[in-house]
Amino acid sequence: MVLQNIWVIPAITASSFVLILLFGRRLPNKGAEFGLMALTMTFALASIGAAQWVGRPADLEVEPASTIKSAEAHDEEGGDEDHGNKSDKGHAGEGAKEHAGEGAKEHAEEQDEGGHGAEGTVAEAGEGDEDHGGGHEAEPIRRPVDRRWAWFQTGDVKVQAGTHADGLAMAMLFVVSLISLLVHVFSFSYMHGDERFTHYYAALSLFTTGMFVLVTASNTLQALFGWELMGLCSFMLIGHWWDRDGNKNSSAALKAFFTTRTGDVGLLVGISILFFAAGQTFDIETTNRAALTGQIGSGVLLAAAAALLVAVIGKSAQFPLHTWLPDAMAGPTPVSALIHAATMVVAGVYLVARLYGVFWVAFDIGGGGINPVAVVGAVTILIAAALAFVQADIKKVLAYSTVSQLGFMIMALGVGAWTAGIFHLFTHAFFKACLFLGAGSISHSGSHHSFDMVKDMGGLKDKMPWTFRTFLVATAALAGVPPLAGFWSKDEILLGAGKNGYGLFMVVGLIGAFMTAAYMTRCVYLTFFGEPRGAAAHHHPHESPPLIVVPLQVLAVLSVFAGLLNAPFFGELFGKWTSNSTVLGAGIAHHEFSLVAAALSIAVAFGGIATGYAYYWKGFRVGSLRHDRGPTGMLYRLLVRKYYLDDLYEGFIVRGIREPVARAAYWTNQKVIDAVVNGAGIAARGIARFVYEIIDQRGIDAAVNGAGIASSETGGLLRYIQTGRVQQYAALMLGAAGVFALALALL
Amino acid sequence: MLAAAQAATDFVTPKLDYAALAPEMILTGVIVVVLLLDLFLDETQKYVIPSIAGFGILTAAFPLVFLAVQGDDVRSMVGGAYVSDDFALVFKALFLGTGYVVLLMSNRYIDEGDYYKGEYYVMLLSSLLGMVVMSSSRDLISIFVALELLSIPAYLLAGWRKRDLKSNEASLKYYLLGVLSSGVMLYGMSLIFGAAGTTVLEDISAQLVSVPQLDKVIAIGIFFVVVGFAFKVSAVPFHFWAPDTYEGAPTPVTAFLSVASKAAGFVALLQLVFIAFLSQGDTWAPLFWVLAALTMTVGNLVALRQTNIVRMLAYSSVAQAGYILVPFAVAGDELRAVQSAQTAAIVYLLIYSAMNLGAFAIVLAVARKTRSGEISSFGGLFQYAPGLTVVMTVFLASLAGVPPAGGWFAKFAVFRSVLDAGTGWAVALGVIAAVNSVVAAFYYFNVAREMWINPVPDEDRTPIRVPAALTTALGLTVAVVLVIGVFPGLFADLGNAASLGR
Amino acid sequence: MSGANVAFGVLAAVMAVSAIRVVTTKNVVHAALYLVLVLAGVAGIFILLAAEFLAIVQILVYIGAIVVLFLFGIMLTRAPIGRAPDLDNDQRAIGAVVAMFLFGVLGWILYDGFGDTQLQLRDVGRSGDVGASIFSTFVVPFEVISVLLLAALVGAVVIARRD
Amino acid sequence: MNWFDDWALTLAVFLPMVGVAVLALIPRANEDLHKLVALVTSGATLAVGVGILTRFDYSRSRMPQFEVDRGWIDVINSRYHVFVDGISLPLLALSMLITVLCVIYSWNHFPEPHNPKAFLILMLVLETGMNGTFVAEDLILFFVFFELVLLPMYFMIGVWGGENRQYASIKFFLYTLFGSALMILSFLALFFLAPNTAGQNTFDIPELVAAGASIPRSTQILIFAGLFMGFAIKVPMFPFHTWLPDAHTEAPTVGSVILAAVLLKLGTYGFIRIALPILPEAAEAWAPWIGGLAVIGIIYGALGCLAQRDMKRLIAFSSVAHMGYVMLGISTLTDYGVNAAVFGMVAHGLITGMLFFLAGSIHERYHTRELARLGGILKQAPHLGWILGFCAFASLGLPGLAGFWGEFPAILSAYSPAEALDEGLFRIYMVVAAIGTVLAAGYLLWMFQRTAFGLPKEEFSDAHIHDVHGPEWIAWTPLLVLIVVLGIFPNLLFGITDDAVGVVTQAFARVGG
Amino acid sequence: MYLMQFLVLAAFLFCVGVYGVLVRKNAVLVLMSIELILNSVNINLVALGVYRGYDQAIVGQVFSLFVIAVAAAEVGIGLAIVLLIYRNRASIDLSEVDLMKG
Repeated sequence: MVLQNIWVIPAITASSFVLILLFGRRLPNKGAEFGLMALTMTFALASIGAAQWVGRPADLEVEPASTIKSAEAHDEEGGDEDHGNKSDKGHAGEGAKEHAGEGAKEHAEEQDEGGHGAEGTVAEAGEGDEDHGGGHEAEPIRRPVDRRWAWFQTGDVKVQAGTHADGLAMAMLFVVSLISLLVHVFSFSYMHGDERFTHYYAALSLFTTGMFVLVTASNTLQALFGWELMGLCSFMLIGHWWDRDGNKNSSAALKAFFTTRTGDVGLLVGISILFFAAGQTFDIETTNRAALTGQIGSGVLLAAAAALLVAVIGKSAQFPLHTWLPDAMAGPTPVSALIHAATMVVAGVYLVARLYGVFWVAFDIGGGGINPVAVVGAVTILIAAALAFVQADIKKVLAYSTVSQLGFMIMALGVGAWTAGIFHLFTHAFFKACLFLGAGSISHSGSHHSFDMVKDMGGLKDKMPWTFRTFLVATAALAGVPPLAGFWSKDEILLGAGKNGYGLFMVVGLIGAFMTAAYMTRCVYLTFFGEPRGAAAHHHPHESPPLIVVPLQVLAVLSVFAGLLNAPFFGELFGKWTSNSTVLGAGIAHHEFSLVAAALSIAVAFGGIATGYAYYWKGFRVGSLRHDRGPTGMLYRLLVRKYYLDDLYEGFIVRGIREPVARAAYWTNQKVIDAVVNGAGIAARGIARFVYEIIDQRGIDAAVNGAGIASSETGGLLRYIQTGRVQQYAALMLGAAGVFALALALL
Repeated sequence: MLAAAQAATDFVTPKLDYAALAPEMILTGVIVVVLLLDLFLDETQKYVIPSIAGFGILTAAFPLVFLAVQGDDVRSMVGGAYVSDDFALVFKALFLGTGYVVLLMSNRYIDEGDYYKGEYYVMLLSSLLGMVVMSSSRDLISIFVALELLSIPAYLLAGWRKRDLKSNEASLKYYLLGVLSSGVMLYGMSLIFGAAGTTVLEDISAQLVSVPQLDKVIAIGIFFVVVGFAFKVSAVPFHFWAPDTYEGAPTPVTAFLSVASKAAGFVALLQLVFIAFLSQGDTWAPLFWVLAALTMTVGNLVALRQTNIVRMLAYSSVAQAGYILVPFAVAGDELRAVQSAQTAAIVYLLIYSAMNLGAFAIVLAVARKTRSGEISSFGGLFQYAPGLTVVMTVFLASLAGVPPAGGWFAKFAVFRSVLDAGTGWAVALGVIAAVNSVVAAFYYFNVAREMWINPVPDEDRTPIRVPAALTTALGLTVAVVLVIGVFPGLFADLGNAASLGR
Repeated sequence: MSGANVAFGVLAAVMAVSAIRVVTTKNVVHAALYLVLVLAGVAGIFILLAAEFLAIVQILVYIGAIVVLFLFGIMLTRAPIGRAPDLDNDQRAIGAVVAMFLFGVLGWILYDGFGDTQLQLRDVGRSGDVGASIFSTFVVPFEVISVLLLAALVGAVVIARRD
Repeated sequence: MNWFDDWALTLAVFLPMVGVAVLALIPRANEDLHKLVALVTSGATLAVGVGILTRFDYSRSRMPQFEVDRGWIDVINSRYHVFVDGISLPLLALSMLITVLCVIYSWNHFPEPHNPKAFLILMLVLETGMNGTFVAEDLILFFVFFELVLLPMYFMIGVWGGENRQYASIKFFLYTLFGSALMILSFLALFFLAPNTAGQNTFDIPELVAAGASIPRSTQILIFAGLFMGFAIKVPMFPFHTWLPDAHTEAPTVGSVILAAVLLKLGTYGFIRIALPILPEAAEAWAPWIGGLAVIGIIYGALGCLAQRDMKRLIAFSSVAHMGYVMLGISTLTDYGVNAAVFGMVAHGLITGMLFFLAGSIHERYHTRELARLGGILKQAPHLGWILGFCAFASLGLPGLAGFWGEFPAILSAYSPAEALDEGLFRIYMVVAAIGTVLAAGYLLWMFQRTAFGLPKEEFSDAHIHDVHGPEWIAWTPLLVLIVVLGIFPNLLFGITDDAVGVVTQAFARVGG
Repeated sequence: MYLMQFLVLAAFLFCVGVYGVLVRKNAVLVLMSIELILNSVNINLVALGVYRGYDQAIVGQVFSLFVIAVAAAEVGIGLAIVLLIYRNRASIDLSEVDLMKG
């Protein structure tokens, strides 16, 4: 069973990391072989695992939160039994692990040639299974597969390492391994000739390992391992070109690590609180159960959840700690794709989803109205989307877009739309990876390593047809054009917000969706339409090589179809597969597909696109901007039909948003938030210098030295008594004797 | 008294225990032999004199072994005025040992300078005899005479470099202040004698209690007696002679003064305080408290500013005396505290003797090359005399109280006595001592720094040739210091056994 | 015992004045001579206290030997034989204060302890008893002092001789 | 192998002294022989250590093992009592390992003034002192070993140090001496106030542990104060830390490594071995203050780092912060906390030791440690640069590396300190300590960026910089491997320490979850 | 006779001697002052011995004898030292003897 042995997945990538480091330089492809092999294997395993999960009988009855308590006692007994077996299993596991490591290597070598084929079949098999396993809305769910090993012991608490395979984990594994695999492939061509090619692949492997560890973790401590491992790798990858542009790249890497690390304070604190609150255990399931059954006092729970939320804000680049993410574009583009689509930033979302019981109870998510998680998400949506309008750098547009979409996910979780949030994560991975890789492709072959849409792009649609097509599909998916992936997931979020009593947030979501569509339209226009400018005009843009294009095509296909997994017509399979006891225990309501809501979100999406189109294609008919025939007739006609909104959009909304609001937002971002972050750094340095120079060197140290000098000076004064004249000595002696004598006599 | 009363009618020959007196007699014999040899030997043959003197010292020490092995019986003579007990044996051994080491140190020094050789050894041996007698003297007159016997040759030895003005001055200062303080001491003794009606220490102790109306007289008497010995041990404010004399006197003599003479002072103080004045703790405890505190503090503070190594060691020895005075200050009249105070003082003295002698031996060795007493002349010693440097470092560490050099145990014993007493005043003094030992470390390690770290001042890196005798002296002292440091148990036993007044 | 008291009075007065002159006179030789007076007075006091042997020793040793030594000393160091203006250093005031302070303290304490004690001279000390005492109880210090004198002799010769 | 059980610890402690004796007899010119002897001696000692590790009964790690208890100074009833248990074993092993590695590292770059003989002798003497301290079970024996390390280190700094070595060495010396003066006073107070069951005064630590509780609380607090000063200066805790940056900055590389890796642990070890178990009530009274100073130290050390321009000084200040975590763990008086502290001690030893090695190697190559003048090490010496990066990450507590296990459990334990302690206060400490991790990331990465990233500064752009060479690899590999291995399998250490820590903390009931 | 009168006389001589030691520049005069101190001790010893009875009177006298003997020796070497100083410095002014200080 793959599910029981999903530890193999991070193990494979970890060994790939080690192998690349050790032998990479000596191999013909500088170590990329290992990375590609490892990812192929993990993707295969993840697919098989997903298939097995889907095929797993759903036999676990989950009672609602109020009645969990009684069942829990039973469970604990079971847990104890497990303890007994565990040590044996652990040993066996360890023994097996070595073999497996060896085996995996050989296996990988064997598979080297046929990797692609195998992958394809497995994936298809998985999808086929999904259809079968779907079934009906049966109340029972699939029992998660747990595996535990003794890790360490302190006090009377035995901490166990373990894996926890359930729908959420498998979905994440699938996405992560797939995206990572494609990024690996893409990079092989994109990074060709880079002087630190080997390092790059090693870091990619480790990065993926980090995400795998996080996803498969059965306890918070292990999750923390993965979490920080990603932080490390993001540092290495964002700073990959540390020798270029002075300190710019390395500073970006530093900023990324430092900002997320700031959030991690919350994680450390939160984990600590939960450890004690849940009865001295790091186990995630136990923790969730304890939260849901009210074992944990509300104050403690609130503190823990608040602390964790800080971590999430840092890692998932939520307002106001989002500023590192755009800067992180300093890294190679495939890395951005990986960070934005499958790893790193979604870790925060994943954490909330994993510890949902805690957040649910702490913030009373079921109660509707307003709560911190939702607010953070909502604010981020708007702020980031507004920012995306004024970027000249294509990667920054995408980056802000990611921030905004992460806001959607967080908001979804905040409003109780758990499945929708996770599903959005799932779909977003495909089209955002596609967009980033597309941007990479453009810079690689189209704009001579520039990412500036305004100066160095324009008119690339004919020069780079596949890049253009895939980019367009992904844009549409992001904008929420049905039936592409983004539509289904975003629609569910809005629906959840509306139905769960979070009306305000639904409105925010709609506005966000509208803006998304609009700015992506602008992005597409500037990049692919209009006159070629700068590098795009002078450096003979051409289509990228196959290793770059193929991943784009794969992702574009997935962007089109992934959404169907949870589409109502197909039985909302994704929701069933991923549902777990935490979520059900929380008593999350499931909402039927609503046509009204769908219509609304479709309207918004097309409204956005149309507005963009009108503005860029039609609004500025002057000068060189020539309007073009639309890439797809349908999209073009729909945009044209919305033409009457043009003046309104241009006159009020776009001007209104673009000029003052967005500028203000950007200004705020650069001058206030960023300044605060930078300023905090500067201030810390300043305080530090003060502390060091004034308090430490002049204060404490001086006191010590001063005591020394004082005693030395006293010694110096006392020396004057020693005049060298014997009769003065005698006088002093006898005088002292007299005084002593008198004192003694008086006493 | 009994003897005296009988004498009024009929003279009774005193019963002398010649076995117990053997060391003194042998030493006297050696003095005479050396004197005569000096008279009759040819100038070229006088090199045998130090050997004979040294041999004599060792011979004198031989009966001590015998006496110690004999058992722990107290051999008391002439009405308790002269006693040979463990205390006496331990200190006699210490003095003879010290004397031997000083002899080894002097050997080449005296040979190479323009000195009177035979007489030098006579003086040294006489002074040594005074000390040996002091260890057994249990009566005021004997103590006085022993004190004078050990002092008078010392006054002269300090001026032995006759053409050196500094040496003359050292001798003069030492002499004048010494005589003055022995006058003060005598005055005190006369008062004690008047109050107690006896000169034998054992009896004084009992008698003093019976005359409560004389408490003030007794207090002054005790104080004046203590002044005499405070001078000898160079306790502040009776220390003024020490730095000047140490600096001016020939270095082996300085070593002798700072170790043997000081130890003799403490021996007398131990006997007086813990036998004769035991009942008068109210008087001397506060006195010693003040003396100890002043001595440690002033000694250390002034030592901080010294640039001459001998002078620095002089102040250091002042400060060390302060540490030894601490147990006196905290020994109340509780038996346990008294016991522990004595042990502490004795142990400290034993260790102090070894380490201070060693330090002076190094100074002597280094000065053979540099001809200077400045601390800066030790610069870069490590580069051309690593052996000496290491050994000196051991001594300095010991003086500063850093294990495994022996000094730590000495300090430890002192702190132990402080806590054994356990009173607030005692602890306060302990804290003063602790702070002082940190201050002290500064100037000790200033020297170490000079040796290890600083450059050679004149770039002259010719190695130092250390004469065999001096090497032996260094070997002996460093061995003792290290052995004590590692196996302090041995010496603690000695200190315990040697305590008086059980 | 009025006779003894009178004798004491006279002796004490002479000694006190002479002693003060020893430390104040401007003439070095005079100082030595005043010292003789004090020492002789001390011998007289010894007689008053029935210690004749001691009195004789006092005169023999002190006046016969020590004062002569002093005079030799004065001569050998070529001290000014006549009046010399600067025999004192600059601590006269300090000296006086210390001395008077000490005297005050000592006087008070002695008075406190022995204020009304009468001396009863029952018997004149016999020289024989002194001798017996020296050779029995104090035989060790006696022997020691002989070494002391020997050492002092040898040492003084070495130090004082011209070479 | 009964013979081994009886003699192992004695060998472990005194074998280096045999080496010292041999070295002393070899003429100074014969350098290679010196190096060989030193290597063989320290290697043999390490072999003894390996023997101890293999023969140690891990299932009984709370029990004394390899115990030797012989009379020593009978008068004061002080005994030659040594043993290892779960707490001392890792530290003993660390000390042995570090010494060997230092000898190897020094192989062909002895600092100026060149004098391998003296340098190696000092190193071996240090080893005796360090090993002895970790196994001593008698206060006097402990004190002797504790002080024994003073002098060699003083000379190491003073003779082979940097420009300001005199000031630094004296400062180091005086600080520690002052602390130990107060410490010995407290030892004596214990001696007198806590007689053992036979009514005898004793210096024996296990006996004192049994007897210490009988001392009245107010007295305990006073005695603890003395111990605190002695140990806190050695650790060093804020505000007694000012000797540390100077000492580290000036010390030769090997000196810094030993100082950071082992010497600082003597203080924390003293807390765990002596102060806490003997004086439980006082420990409870003092814990909030210790914890407070610890977290101040964490923040303060980090701020100090941010202000540094000198790489080595920065690492030195980071020690203040890291030892803050260790002390925070100790101050919670819980199993978690003390376990974390022991782990933190070992981890800090490995990581900071490594960092000092690196600083030394960088200094040797560039002849400067100024951050402003360095840069682009990754370009010129990629291995060196990456190892530096690795250690920086290990030092900032990245999970999966050893540093994490010293940091996180300490923070964790502060959430729920021992019963007698104020929970609210310690929770504030927890948050502050957690914020400290951010600052740690800040200064370490800042340092890494400045030194390793970018291009080499002009003055060095043409310089030929060696990458890591043979002896360095040999000396560093074990440390790097251990950092990873302990990070992934913390139970290798927790498994040893946990039981023994239980003995220490049994006096302090823990608040349940 | 009162004991006091002897003791006060002795104390007076003692203090005068002290004054002399402190004030006189000429070394020989200082030695003389010291003799005053020693003599005062002798008076004390003898008087207090008498006060304590016959046996003690004898002891007091013996003590005094020892003091006298020692005093002789002390003066002897004292003068030797003074002569030594005089020979090297051509002066016995004590206030000039201050080569070593501090």
